[in-house]
Amino acid sequence: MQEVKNRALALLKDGTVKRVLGWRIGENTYDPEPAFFESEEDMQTFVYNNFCAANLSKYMIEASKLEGKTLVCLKPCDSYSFNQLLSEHRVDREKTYIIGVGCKGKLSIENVKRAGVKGILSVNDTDPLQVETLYGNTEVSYKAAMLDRCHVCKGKEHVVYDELIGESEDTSTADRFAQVQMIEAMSPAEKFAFFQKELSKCIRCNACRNVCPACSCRKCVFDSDKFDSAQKANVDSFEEKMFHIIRAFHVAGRCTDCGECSRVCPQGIPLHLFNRKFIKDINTLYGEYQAGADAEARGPLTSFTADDAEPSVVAEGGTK
Amino acid sequence: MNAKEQVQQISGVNPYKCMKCGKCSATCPAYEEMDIKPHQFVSYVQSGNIEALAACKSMWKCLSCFACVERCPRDVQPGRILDAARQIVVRQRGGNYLTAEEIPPLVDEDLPQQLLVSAYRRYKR
Amino acid sequence: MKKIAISNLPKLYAAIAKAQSLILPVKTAGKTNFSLWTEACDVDLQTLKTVKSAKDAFFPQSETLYHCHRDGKNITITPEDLQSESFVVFGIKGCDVRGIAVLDKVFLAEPVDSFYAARRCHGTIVSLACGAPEESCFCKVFGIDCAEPEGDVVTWLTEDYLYWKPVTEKGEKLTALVADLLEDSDDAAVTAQKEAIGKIVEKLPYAALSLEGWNGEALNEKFNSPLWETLYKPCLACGTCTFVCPTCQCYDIKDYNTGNGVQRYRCWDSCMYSDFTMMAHGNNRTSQLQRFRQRFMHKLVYFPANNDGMYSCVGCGRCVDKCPSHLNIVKVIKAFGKEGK
Amino acid sequence: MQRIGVFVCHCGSNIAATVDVKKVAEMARLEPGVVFADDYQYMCSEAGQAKIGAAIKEYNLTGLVVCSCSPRMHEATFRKCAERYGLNPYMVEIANIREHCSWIHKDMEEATQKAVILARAAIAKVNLNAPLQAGESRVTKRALVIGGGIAGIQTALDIADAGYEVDIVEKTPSIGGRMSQLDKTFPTLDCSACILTPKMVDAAGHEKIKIYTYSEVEKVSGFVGDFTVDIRKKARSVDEAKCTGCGVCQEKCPSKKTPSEFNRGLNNRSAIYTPFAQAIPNVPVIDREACIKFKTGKCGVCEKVCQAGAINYAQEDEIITEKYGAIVVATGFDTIKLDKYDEYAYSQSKDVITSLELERIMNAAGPTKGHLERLSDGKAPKEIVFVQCVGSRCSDERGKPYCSKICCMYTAKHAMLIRDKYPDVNVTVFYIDVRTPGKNFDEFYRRAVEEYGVNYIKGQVGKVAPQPDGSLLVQGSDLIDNKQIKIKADMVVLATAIEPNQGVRNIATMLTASIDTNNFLTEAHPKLRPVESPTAGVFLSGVCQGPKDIPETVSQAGAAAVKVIGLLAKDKLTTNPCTAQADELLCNGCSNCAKVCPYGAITYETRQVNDHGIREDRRIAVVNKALCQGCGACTVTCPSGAMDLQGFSNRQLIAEVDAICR
Amino acid sequence: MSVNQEFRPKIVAFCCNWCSYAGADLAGSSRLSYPADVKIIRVPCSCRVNPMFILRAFEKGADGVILCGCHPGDCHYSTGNYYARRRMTLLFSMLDFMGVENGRTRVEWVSAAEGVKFSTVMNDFVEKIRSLGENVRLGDLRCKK
Repeated sequence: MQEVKNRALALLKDGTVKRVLGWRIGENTYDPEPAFFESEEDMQTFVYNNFCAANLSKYMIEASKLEGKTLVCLKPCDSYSFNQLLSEHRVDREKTYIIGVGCKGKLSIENVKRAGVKGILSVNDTDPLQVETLYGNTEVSYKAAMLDRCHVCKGKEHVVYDELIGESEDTSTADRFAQVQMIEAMSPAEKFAFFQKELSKCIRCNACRNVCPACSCRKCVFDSDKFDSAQKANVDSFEEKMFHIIRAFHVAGRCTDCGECSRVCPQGIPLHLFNRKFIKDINTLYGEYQAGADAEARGPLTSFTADDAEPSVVAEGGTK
Repeated sequence: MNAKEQVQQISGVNPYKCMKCGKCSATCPAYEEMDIKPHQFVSYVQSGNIEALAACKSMWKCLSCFACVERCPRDVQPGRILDAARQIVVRQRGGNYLTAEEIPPLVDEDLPQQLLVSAYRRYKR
Repeated sequence: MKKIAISNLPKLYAAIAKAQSLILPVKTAGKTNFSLWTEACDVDLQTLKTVKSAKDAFFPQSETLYHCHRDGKNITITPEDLQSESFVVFGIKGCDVRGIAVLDKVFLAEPVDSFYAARRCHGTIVSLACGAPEESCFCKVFGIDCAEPEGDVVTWLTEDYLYWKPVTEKGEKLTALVADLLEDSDDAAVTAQKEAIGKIVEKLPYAALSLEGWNGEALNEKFNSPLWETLYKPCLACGTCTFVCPTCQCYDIKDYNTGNGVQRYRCWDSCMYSDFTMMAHGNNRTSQLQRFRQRFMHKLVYFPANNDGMYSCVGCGRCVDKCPSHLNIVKVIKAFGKEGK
Repeated sequence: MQRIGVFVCHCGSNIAATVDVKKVAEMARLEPGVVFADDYQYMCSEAGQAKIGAAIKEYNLTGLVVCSCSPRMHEATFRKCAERYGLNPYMVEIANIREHCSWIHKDMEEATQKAVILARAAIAKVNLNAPLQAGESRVTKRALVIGGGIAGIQTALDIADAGYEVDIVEKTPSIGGRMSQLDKTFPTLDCSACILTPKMVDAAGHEKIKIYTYSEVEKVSGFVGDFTVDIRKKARSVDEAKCTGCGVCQEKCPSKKTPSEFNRGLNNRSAIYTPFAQAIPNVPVIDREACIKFKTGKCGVCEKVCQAGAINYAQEDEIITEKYGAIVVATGFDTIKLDKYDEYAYSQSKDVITSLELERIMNAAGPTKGHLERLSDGKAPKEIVFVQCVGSRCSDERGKPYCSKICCMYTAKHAMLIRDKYPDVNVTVFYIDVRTPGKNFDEFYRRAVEEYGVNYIKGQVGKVAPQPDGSLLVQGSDLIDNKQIKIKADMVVLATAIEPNQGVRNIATMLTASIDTNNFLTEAHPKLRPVESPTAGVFLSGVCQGPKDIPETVSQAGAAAVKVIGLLAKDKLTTNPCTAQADELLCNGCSNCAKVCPYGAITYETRQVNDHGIREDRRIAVVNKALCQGCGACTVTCPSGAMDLQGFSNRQLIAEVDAICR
Repeated sequence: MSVNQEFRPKIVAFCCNWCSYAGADLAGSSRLSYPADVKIIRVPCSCRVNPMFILRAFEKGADGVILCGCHPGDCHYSTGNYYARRRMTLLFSMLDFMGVENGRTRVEWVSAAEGVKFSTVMNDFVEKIRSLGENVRLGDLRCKK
């Protein structure tokens, strides 16, 4: 979107910001990479298209340590992550200039491939997507190519910004908790089989952890010897469970459900299910809570009420 | 299983919870009719004297009003003990239960209503 | 040249598996990876690239080296047995076969890695030609012919048949084992497929990638380039690229506390991780820039410099597909290419 | 690597009878780090401790594991022992093989096996122990007593006499408590007011005692030696400094329809009132719920008649914040509600009363001026039935499972007093057991039977049925004669069970003092520390801890005072060194730990750290060691594990888990 | 599921120092027996128990893990057990979600005065774990060798 680029360039030129955090055009339309721009010349490769899915808020942790202001482009859902980081003192609002960029659902080249398209040579980001391939040309509908997370969109509002550019749209088409409910309805054996199968694919590349704005520990427990818990590869299937349960637990009440974990998993493990299960439980048991909606709010795991549900009651399916 | 355990099992009562306060006997409307008194039901079970209990007249005088059960401060429930003894006696008699059709002609106008109600209550299982 | 009807493939798998264990692409929960064949598994030869490469078959992501068992004050040490039984890896693509050749350079050179060597000795490679190369493929750049891969047996998959050509002694042995199921065939279908593949390979977007200047002599100039500063920035420091790579061979050795002793095992490590080669005094690469640079310098400069020009990249394109930030080796090669001009 | 010594205690036969102590020592010797293991008859004895000392010297031990009774019993003993022999006291861990093993298991092999594992876990922990240094905190030399009954008054007097400041907080408008409602006291039959009033006066006049009546504790923070308490002084609407206590306002007050709390609702009081004539302070309060001025704005009679100009309708609640070194809970009791006991017809008939109500009726200052009469018609009763154990010793939810302890004696007292004053009245007492342990107690009871002719019947009352003629038909059992008896009574007195005061649960929560299922406060040890709560700096006095009569209450009050004096006599307390600590290299500075800290012990500072050569300014959590009590809430909130608890570190607890699961 | 009498489960009980550990002591001094399968780890407060400890226990071969703390409202540290309650509720719910039986984990509030309850709870929990049998879904096989 040219307007974002122009505005960012103007702010960079007039010295309001020292650098711009956005996306750099890749080899093709579909592979833009997160990037910092510091000069007008550099800004020539700036791009903001519908494939710019990456949540840039986590990069602001490092950027907050740099001198001068950083302009960051945040989509509505990214702004929740930024707010959450703000509440945890991980980013510096004073050093951030936020352009809330419009978003009408982001695309995933994986989903284009999932639709059966092979050998993609070029693709555009309009509806429907026009795809040129080694094996002929084809079309894929925008909705089908949209990231799974966009089907349960958090809405078009930015929760924190300095200025807004571009229109946003609530793209939700599905119930956010439908998948969770589907699994909850399974028998223990089915549940176990489902997760065993999914998690058996895990290669412990840590992409989910490293992309996660809530997993922003300087040193992860799974990398440190604090709990005698350092792990590098799954040797036993227990370790996959341990890693994913604890990771989800550590972000419980802090996860904004940005969906980056599932987006980046090379093995396509639906990691968001863990987070969403916690969110669903939190909503049911302790009242609706959206992490990052309010930077001043107290999270559900750092607060309580005297009459919270007992674990034994919850185990029986109750809520009080 | 001996008779004492049988009574305990049927009634679900632990006779050793009794503190011998006598409130059951104080509260019983059929007390005067009874040869063995409600508080004694408990001590008979404690001492294992089920034979005497099963032979007592009280068994057929108890109205099953359950006042003793309601008011027992220790949850010993003498009424249930007697009830259990009655069950044992009935079981010994074998299949002499009445069928539903046989009951109406046998109903005596003078029988207290409470007795009928208590019979239903008792045999509802 | 032999062939077998597609419909008979399950019989082929079963016949091989009866004699030795069979590893081949299996689809689990939507993703295809090399895995042990079982009657119930979902064999998937259609997916061009398994998520992880086939290197697991010879260099597993984690493997036990030995056990220490403590009983009172006594400690017994039991080394893990080496591979002693034959096995077959079926359906490896040309790039992954070359990947194994790269690993050989590391693990079979002195001192020989006995665990790896035992597996190589007992493993038979049945490779499979790529019917439909994809946009991220650039194996041609490294001189690999995906239409006629290397291996003990080479196979081609057409609509109706799997064509089967034993190449080595091991391959002949395997062919003899399943001779009953194979029928003789001419080369016509295979020749036609090779030609078609060749044409597609020419059209691949990265077909013309140039590796000019990527050699030991360019070491200092490349190492000190300011380009790395920009290139590394989006890197999340995850290990996706290294774990899907057919040639990455770094591993860590760790101890697992079993309660009554220790199980020493090795597992893949990633040079992208901040604790890679962590030592008592700290880390010899302290920034992500250094770690990022290391990976590409190793693949394109250090490794060829030490191995007669053999690159430690086979152009499989998995990192191109899988990087969460859309970084990859092609972008790096191209960035330096532009600079050169 | 530690050099650990393991010491297995026989505890006479307490442990050795079910656990093969030799085997435990033998197995312990095989564990990593253990260089010495032995067993002994009584490890806590002088000789046992000397054995430990000798082993420390001989084997150059760096850590100890004592396999013995609960650490709650002797951890401190063995820590002191270690210190005496030059070892850091926190290098000691206890494996509880008595309470958690030998006492609950019968099979020797099974118990031994478990003891071995418990020892193993303790050894695994000690392997990771590090020497800890206890810090110091100051002691505020002032005590707070919650409750102004006899227990509170006595505690306060004893503390004050030792020279320390004491504040009493009393919820009602006057101190005095339950005892002020009693007529006579057993077994001497002294007049209750005659012995209580002087104590009340002493307390009020004592220069070290400050009394906050009509006040409640609102908030408690801090810890032993340094509590901060908010006291809500409710608006009295009467200026305490100006009021002369003349009583004219109460006389003239037109609103006189409020049931008197002091007289248990048997008669009414005015809206402006003092609970009783000897009230201290003798300053009335205005009950704003009942006062016409407050309800309608019109009236103001009291203001007009008050010569001293003490009435102040505009007065507001006041919050007083004060620091204390120790807190004594003396919140007392009430009788239980009888609404679930229909059979006694308490709510149907005015002539069925509780014993406490009878106290008021018998009292010369009570609603009947001390005449024994029926509240329904004012007639003198001729036949009185007392029922014991009403709601006491009851296993269902209608009553209380415990014995209320005082009822046997006060019933004997009532029966005796009635027979003495009204010889024509028949008195019958239905009892289950008569319990009279105490000096001169049984003699007192026997006098009631033998000299005063009180008719004691072993049995219970099943039903009290009010009759049309106004009498009460009491149906009870006589278990000795094995008969059911019916008595036509004029009055029935119920020995109602007592329970801790309603507000005690709230107070216990504020003090983090534990409470049992019956709402009695738990003592630190039922035998050895009966007046201390498990929460350091909180002490118990009177019935809030369990049913007691007056002499027992007074002695416990004195004991609590001694404990308080012992604490206040110290200038400094050593603090628990098992506190949280943040690893600056792992801390994210996210503030989540501070959110769960109940003591506000965590703050943040920005400082430069050197993270493996990378120097940068980071926001880091800092724990105030004096405030931290070591609960560990922060450690779990911290995802990176930067926050850890000394003495119960992540690695230590994991080592224990591993050792048990091995 | 049939009850295997031979099966002796490994059970880890985390008990807070102020209430439940004292409750266990009281059970001991009252000679209220419960199976020796239960091994107690003393923690200052239920809020000290990290979900990692619980998973660790299962990893290393535990068949059941129980966490005991002061009754809500009675925490020695005022609020610790409230946090523990939320944490454990969520953790157990997640274990259930993943099909690893939530009957293997439990939270019970046991006061210092509830020796009887402590013993009853432990008897009951051991019975439950015996009926569930050995934990196979949450352990690390390497620890079983």
